[in-house]
Amino acid sequence: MSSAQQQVELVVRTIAETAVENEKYFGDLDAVVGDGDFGYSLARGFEKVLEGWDDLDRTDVGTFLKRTGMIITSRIGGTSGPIWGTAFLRAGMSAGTTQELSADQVVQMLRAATEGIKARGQSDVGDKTLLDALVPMTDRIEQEAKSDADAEQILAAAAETARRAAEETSDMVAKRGRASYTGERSKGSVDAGAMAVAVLTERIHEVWKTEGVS
Amino acid sequence: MSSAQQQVELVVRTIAETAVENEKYFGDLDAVVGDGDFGYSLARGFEKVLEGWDDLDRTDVGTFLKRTGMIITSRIGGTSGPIWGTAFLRAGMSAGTTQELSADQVVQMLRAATEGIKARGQSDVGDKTLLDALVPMTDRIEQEAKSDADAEQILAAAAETARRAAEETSDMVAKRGRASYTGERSKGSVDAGAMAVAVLTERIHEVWKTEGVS
Amino acid sequence: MKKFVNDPKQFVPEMLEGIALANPDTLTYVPEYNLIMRADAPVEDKVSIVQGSGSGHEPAHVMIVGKGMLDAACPGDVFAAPPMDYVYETTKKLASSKGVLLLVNNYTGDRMAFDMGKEMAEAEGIRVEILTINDDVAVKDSTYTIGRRGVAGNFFVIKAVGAAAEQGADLDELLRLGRKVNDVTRTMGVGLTACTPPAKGSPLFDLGEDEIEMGVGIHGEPGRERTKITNADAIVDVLLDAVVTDLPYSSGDNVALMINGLGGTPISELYILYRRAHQQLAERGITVTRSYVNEYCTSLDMAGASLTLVKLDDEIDALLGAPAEVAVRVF
Amino acid sequence: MKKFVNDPKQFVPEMLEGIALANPDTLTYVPEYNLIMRADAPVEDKVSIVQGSGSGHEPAHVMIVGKGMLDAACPGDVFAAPPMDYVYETTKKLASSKGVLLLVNNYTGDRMAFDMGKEMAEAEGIRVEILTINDDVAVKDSTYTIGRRGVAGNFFVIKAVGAAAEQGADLDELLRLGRKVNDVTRTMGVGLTACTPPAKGSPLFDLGEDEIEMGVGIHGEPGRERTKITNADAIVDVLLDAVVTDLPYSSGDNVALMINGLGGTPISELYILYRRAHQQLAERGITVTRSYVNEYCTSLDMAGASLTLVKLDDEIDALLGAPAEVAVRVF
Ligand SMILES: Nc1ncnc2c1ncn2[C@@H]1O[C@H](COP(=O)(O)OP(=O)(O)O)[C@@H](O)[C@H]1O
Ligand SMILES: Nc1ncnc2c1ncn2[C@@H]1O[C@H](COP(=O)(O)OP(=O)(O)O)[C@@H](O)[C@H]1O
Ligand SMILES: [Mg+2]
Ligand SMILES: [Mg+2]
Ligand SMILES: [Mg+2]
Ligand SMILES: [Mg+2]
Repeated sequence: MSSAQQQVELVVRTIAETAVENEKYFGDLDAVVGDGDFGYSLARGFEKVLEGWDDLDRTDVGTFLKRTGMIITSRIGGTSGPIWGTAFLRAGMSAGTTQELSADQVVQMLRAATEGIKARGQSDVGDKTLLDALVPMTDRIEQEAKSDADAEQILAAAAETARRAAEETSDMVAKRGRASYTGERSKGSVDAGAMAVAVLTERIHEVWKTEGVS
Repeated sequence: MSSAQQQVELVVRTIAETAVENEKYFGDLDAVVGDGDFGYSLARGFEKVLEGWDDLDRTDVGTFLKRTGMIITSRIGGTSGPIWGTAFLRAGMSAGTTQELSADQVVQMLRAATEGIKARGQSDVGDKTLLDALVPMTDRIEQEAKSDADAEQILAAAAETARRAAEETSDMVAKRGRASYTGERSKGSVDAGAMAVAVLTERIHEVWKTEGVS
Repeated sequence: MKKFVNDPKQFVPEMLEGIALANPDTLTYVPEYNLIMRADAPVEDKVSIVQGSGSGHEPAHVMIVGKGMLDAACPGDVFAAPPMDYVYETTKKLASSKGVLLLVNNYTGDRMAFDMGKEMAEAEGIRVEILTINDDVAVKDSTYTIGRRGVAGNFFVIKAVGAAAEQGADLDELLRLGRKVNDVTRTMGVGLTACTPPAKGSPLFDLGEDEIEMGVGIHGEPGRERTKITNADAIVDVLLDAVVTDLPYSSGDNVALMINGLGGTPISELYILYRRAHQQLAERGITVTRSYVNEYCTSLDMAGASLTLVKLDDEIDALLGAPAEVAVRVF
Repeated sequence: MKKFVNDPKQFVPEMLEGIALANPDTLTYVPEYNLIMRADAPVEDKVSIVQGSGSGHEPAHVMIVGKGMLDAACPGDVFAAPPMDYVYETTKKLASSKGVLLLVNNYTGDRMAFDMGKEMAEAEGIRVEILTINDDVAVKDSTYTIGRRGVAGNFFVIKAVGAAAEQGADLDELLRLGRKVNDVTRTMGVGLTACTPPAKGSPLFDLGEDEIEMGVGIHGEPGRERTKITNADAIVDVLLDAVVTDLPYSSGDNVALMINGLGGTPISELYILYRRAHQQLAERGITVTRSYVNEYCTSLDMAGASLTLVKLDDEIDALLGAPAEVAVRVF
């Protein structure tokens, strides 16, 4: 197994497990101005990913990520199915058959995922969605990668930025998704998707510290 | 206007006003093991009596009571309409054209009302209904009348007995009416109809003291 | 109280006015007697079918007036039997050459009002019969009460005699049919919450967050016993066992199965109950050939449901399958 | 949480199983895709009408599958649009020679799932069109959102295209008709309580004892504003004014009026709302010629209601009046 494959598996597995563990928390966040199903949707979809874990096609990193994306799209409903599914598909397409993951490559994968989400959701930074955590986090990784930080340090920085960005969504007015129907009333609570990105990144950082492959 | 007519009007009017004032209390009592509509039913019916007060046929005491009974039967639904309507009808039939009301006559009227209720409700003393206040109260009036007590004293005694009897229904198991469906669970709360008899008698006694005709 | 209500005293009249406004071609409303009747009633040469009862059980009975069902309903106030006058006046208005059949759910107040109304109408030469419905198995000991209550199962009696009356059956035949259906119909209900009568403004009883009332009545009367809430399947099993063993219904029987919502429970949950009941009946060798999943006889806004079985034979099955038109409808 | 539920994750499948068990002759259930379809679908020489959407809105849409209405429904989980796969597989199964019309309530998740499902089905040579329904006037500023939501008014679009498809209309004609009905349909809702999704187990939002949510969505999304509770007539006046002035409906118009219950409100209260709406429309010179008072598109167990108007012309009136058969029924 390539080191890229090992790393991607660790990250995907952590995302999946964290999504399942945080079902209630993510759902409660979505309940404030949304409909409360975000945690349930993610959890059910990533449960499927974990169930089929051993049978996932591991031909290469790209294929692995695309298969994951397809399970998500076919199993998760709501807005999150298409959004998260597209993100994994695009990341996979960007990763291709790479054997080793450089920080630059990770940034490219995240950019591809971001573009996929924007196209699918007809949304952009500033709309109070997960993009408002994902994009600043990607920017930070790109910036840290230019220094001589190692993977763990880069992840620490990414997690810190994601958390701050997610918290800042609290001041925003939602322009996309169900929260947008409430207009000004969407202010004062964080976006559920953005906070999920923060929690997932933090967890990836923690896991990396203890089990990290490099 | 005969003194009997004056006295009957005072009593009927007091009953009507007290029923309207106690709508919520009587309803709450019925809610414990019944369906909570007893206060509402009585209040709506006696409101009608009060609305048509000036036009009631005052040919004689009997007619007056019978007309009252007919308004009640035609306006009050539930169990209480037929029960209370019958009581007033029978009391009226017993009073007839009398010009003066003796204590004996009152007892006869109450006995007639009681028999009417028993027949209509296929019920008897011990079934945990208003009969369990009405019958002891009538007995007490009969007993007091044999002494040289005046009307006010008799009423005071009647009120005291009605209250005690009503409170004692708390230990009884309902065998008639909606409360009977709960069997043993009907124990521990007083019967709404019996407590209404107590409250009405107490109020009649009070009013008599201040406005009493004799 | 969180309800759509204006003056609670006008709850019933305003509802009836709404029904009349929504059905101008088919229904007539007589406000003096809370009377909703078919616009073409009394239909000559047809027995008129009438049911009263208290309000708060909608669609029963005011919204199931129509061809093939009731000819008229004269409800009382919320949870209060109609005053005797309403019954009397309704019977007079509905008098046809073939007479009037009064359907009465077995409660003290209803029995008295209808008995008195019948007597008065008969005194005027109208042929009247009363048929009492008592399908509730929750009320066990009939020596202590007026007997079993009439609950959601009344729908089947109404549907059967309504269809037969349309086909020309006379009063005696309708009495026979109605009794026959009532005799093979059994119901038991469960309440998850208490209902709130508009005039009271607060719930009729207190139920803990984890408590349910088994065998609850349709007037918020408490039931057989208060138990801890369990999952849907376990609740169905209790209801079904009480109902099945009562008649009893047995292997080889064909039945109609009704899951009736009590007012505050969405139809999605009713189908979850239906599923289990259907499956458990199959286990017992009992086949469901007619299904009824909806609100038929409610208890205001109570969350809860009741389960009804009717044992079918060809005669009953044909009557239940006959066409009918009512105000409670989708299209 | 006081609900009839077993495992919350099985809420939707168990409900669908119940629907299938209750309608063995008319409906087919395909568990893999939450698919409820007419037993005789796809009907050759007829466009198939399909609607997805999240669950929790029953009877919409799984209980209005039937002749003259939907050919199939493929719901997602509670309040979650169906996964794209369900749409794709359903479209494949429903493909008839005349194609498939996908009706979509205007929400981000639904739009995406149906767009993706349509693309995939088209890649296999199936003719597919999408018609988006957006009748909710509560969502004001469409530049900030994906646009108005689709709510209870979808019933009228379904009924109209369902009837027309039965009469042989082709896809283009159905698109024209569906858009025409959608264009003259407006809805606004009010929530008295929050709903409780089974998987969440607690209410979606907190409403004070004296508060109501005006313009509430059907997924428990908060609405235009939170106000103090008033009487039924005053609530109707707010809803009606928002709806009437939006199209606007004006004096001389004939309309269909729907009072839709959101799940926890009994039908008695719906008729109290209906009464006021009917009267106030008359005051404005608008005539109600078709009435719909029932639950059509609910929000689980939420107490509340929505008010919908459809401006009628002869074409729409005839389609709404055409016969249809659905699982949600009385008989
Ligand atoms: N158009 C969009 N583009 C990108 N992300 C979106 C969009 N709409 C919503 N989201 C994200 O999805 C989250 C909600 O997901 P989910 O609960 O599955 O959606 P819903 O229940 O509204 O269909 C939001 O918190 C937000 O981060
Ligand atoms: N069969 C009966 N005979 C006499 N009194 C009765 C009978 N049944 C009930 N009652 C009395 O009526 C009261 C309830 O009246 P009401 O609430 O109008 O009846 P319901 O709502 O059960 O029709 C009871 O508290 C009891 O005192
Ligand atoms: Mg959501
Ligand atoms: Mg009562
Ligand atoms: Mg009552
Ligand atoms: Mg959702």
